Amino acid sequence: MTLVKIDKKNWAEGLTAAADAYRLYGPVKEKDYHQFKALEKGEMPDFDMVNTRLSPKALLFPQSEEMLEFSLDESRDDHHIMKAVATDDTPRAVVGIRPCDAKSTLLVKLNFDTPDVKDPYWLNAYHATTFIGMACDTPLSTCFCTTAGCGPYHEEGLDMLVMDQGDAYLAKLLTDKGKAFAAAAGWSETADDPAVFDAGRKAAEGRIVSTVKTDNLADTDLLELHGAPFWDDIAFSCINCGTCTFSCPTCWCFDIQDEVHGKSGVRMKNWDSCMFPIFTVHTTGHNPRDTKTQRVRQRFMHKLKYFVDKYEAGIMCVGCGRCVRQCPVNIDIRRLCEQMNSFKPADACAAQG
Amino acid sequence: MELMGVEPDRLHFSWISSAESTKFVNVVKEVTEKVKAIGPNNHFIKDTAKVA
Amino acid sequence: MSDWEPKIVSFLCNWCSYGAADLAGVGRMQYPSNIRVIRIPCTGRMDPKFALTALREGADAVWVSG
Amino acid sequence: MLGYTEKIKEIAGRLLKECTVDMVIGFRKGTMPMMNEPCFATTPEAVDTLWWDSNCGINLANYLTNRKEKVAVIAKGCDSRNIVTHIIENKIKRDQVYIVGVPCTGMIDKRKITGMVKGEIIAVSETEDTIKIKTADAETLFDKTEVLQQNCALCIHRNPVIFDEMVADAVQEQTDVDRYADIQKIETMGTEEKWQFFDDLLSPCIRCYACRNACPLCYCPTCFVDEAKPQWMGKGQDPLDVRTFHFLRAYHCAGRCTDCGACERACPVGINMRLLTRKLEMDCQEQFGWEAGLSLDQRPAMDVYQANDPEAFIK
Repeated sequence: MTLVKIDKKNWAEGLTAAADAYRLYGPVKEKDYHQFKALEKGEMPDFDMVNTRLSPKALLFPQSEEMLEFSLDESRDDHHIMKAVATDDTPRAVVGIRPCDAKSTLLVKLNFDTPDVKDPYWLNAYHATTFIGMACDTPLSTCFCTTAGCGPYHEEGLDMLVMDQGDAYLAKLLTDKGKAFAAAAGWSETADDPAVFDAGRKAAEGRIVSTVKTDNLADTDLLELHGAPFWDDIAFSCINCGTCTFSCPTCWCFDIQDEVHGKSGVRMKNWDSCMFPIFTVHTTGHNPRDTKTQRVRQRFMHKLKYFVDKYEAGIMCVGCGRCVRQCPVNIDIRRLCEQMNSFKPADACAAQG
Repeated sequence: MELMGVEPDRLHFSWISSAESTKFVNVVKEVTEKVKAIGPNNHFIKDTAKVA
Repeated sequence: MSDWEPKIVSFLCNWCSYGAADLAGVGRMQYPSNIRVIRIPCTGRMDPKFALTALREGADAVWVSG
Repeated sequence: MLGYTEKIKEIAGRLLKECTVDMVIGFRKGTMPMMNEPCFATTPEAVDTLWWDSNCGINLANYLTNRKEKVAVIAKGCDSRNIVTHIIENKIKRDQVYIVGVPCTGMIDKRKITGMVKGEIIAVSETEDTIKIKTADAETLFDKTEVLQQNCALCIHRNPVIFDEMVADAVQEQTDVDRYADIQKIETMGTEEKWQFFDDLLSPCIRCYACRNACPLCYCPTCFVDEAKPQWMGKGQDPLDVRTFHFLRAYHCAGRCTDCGACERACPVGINMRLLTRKLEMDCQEQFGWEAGLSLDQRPAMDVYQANDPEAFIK
């Protein structure tokens, strides 16, 4: 691990130099909100934000992505043959991703990179990307990363972690990818003061006011939790929009659609949401998750129970707080996690009796 | 539609009895003339899916 | 532009305009060939979705006639 | 509206105790400033969580469709008009719903307030006419009229039009509001300019369908966006597909929309899709003299024929 000091005067210059070797992405303010976007030449990421409106998961897993293309024109030899759409897997770098969002990438990777199945679209994009994190010194009151297996200076999933020191940035090069990026940017003035990072981390962690408890989730009986009495109450206000799932950095569900125009067509994948009634509709018309309560329960059980049991990698949440802030009816995962974590099966019996 | 920027002449309504073949022909002519005047539909066409 | 001819998707009521179109044909009347006729059982069957779909698929105009 | 909470609790408690209804639908205090959560109470004890302030912008009529039990619902002016529409459209029976009317002085606009102060909002408190916003380093006092949701600022039906009981005396209705100034401004634009305007307006849309789902009018078992045969529009992020969705959604609300603002309030990216629904509302008003949800005895403009209906657009 190497520490590099970057004078803010050299920051723009370094990024411009790196832009020769990398396609740069970063947070940019559009209308009222920050959003991760490809940076134009010379455009700088804007760090005057807490976090982006939507998570940067779309960089690896776009909301709509063409996978295959085909032609229905029978005069062509290759009609009805699916062909991969060309993708751009040249190196790129995300500058200014928050540590919570970087950690979420690893949770999503558990799904797209399994021993049995590997998603080439996601993995190619992932391997092509260098993640340059910006430590988070001003968390919101809805951030609960420290108790969600993450933190404002968390390093998992990052190649480089940058902290703001006023007139300079201090960067920790965590991987070879990170080192390569620093070299391309020409940032080479080493520093040797790891204590600064520790102090920054402690101060930032002290600003996190929101917490969740997850210690009992793994031990609680799955079926009992599934049958817990609080689901109707929680699900009541839900309007089954997909806001929580679309803004969530760890939600990975997608749907595959063919779109045909004239004689040419594409097969594309689009984000899907377990909140939508048609998410689980079978061809027969039967829908195993027909009610709102079932769908809401699925979302939270997946994040806070099934995932915990299956991967033993903690909860499927990094505490970014987006769903808490954006839910139109104030369904709060923190409150729900508390209810699930403190649930005792005996309560269920009492409720039934 | 007009509010969104579709020309009003792209949408026509009429009422013709089954016995009014002359009116039918006249309306076809009139509609065609009007659409020719505003030119082709450039906006409201979907070619291939654009992905963001 | 000069040789461009508009495509007009026409939704005609079975009992009214479609009948008129039929009569126009029987009477050998001449009219522009820009219209593409879709017969609907009644103008009440018309739906904004139909008009939008026609435009999305490349029609230059939509004509609904009862 | 500050005194309403106690009165609502009292009414709800009584209705449940006397078994007049099986369930009371209202709001409970949210976990965030300027957010309340719709909730229900089925026992007299549970009514203690009920709450009312200027952050109850979600339309509770949305929670009434397909209910079997007898329900009481706390209803603002706009909610009550949507309940009327539900009754007319046979989504609920009049004797199945007990309407607790709330004379409303408007809901505050969370997004607007967030944009007006610097830093994260930690707490919000209100009096009858003022809203106090507390951030980490400052306190700001606003007149409530400055920070109302646009639809509330333009509202001309603040009192419920139908109710079984009111929590307070009716409030003064606003007169002299120009409801459609922004729409008329768009109407003066040229075709290209209009097209651009809406492209720009809809560009942040992520198609989460929060606008559709927050809307009490949208109760179809299968929405047209979910239909596959035929598929009316693509599922991706193509701007034309997004536009088709918003356009058709607005059309389905023609002559039914009460401009409750739930769609705009629910939108996670802050799109003012009410521009579309209000255009249709304006047309209904101008052409048929119709306003949605004002009376149980009148059929909606879109489902009756009258000899004097305008027909100048028909050749």
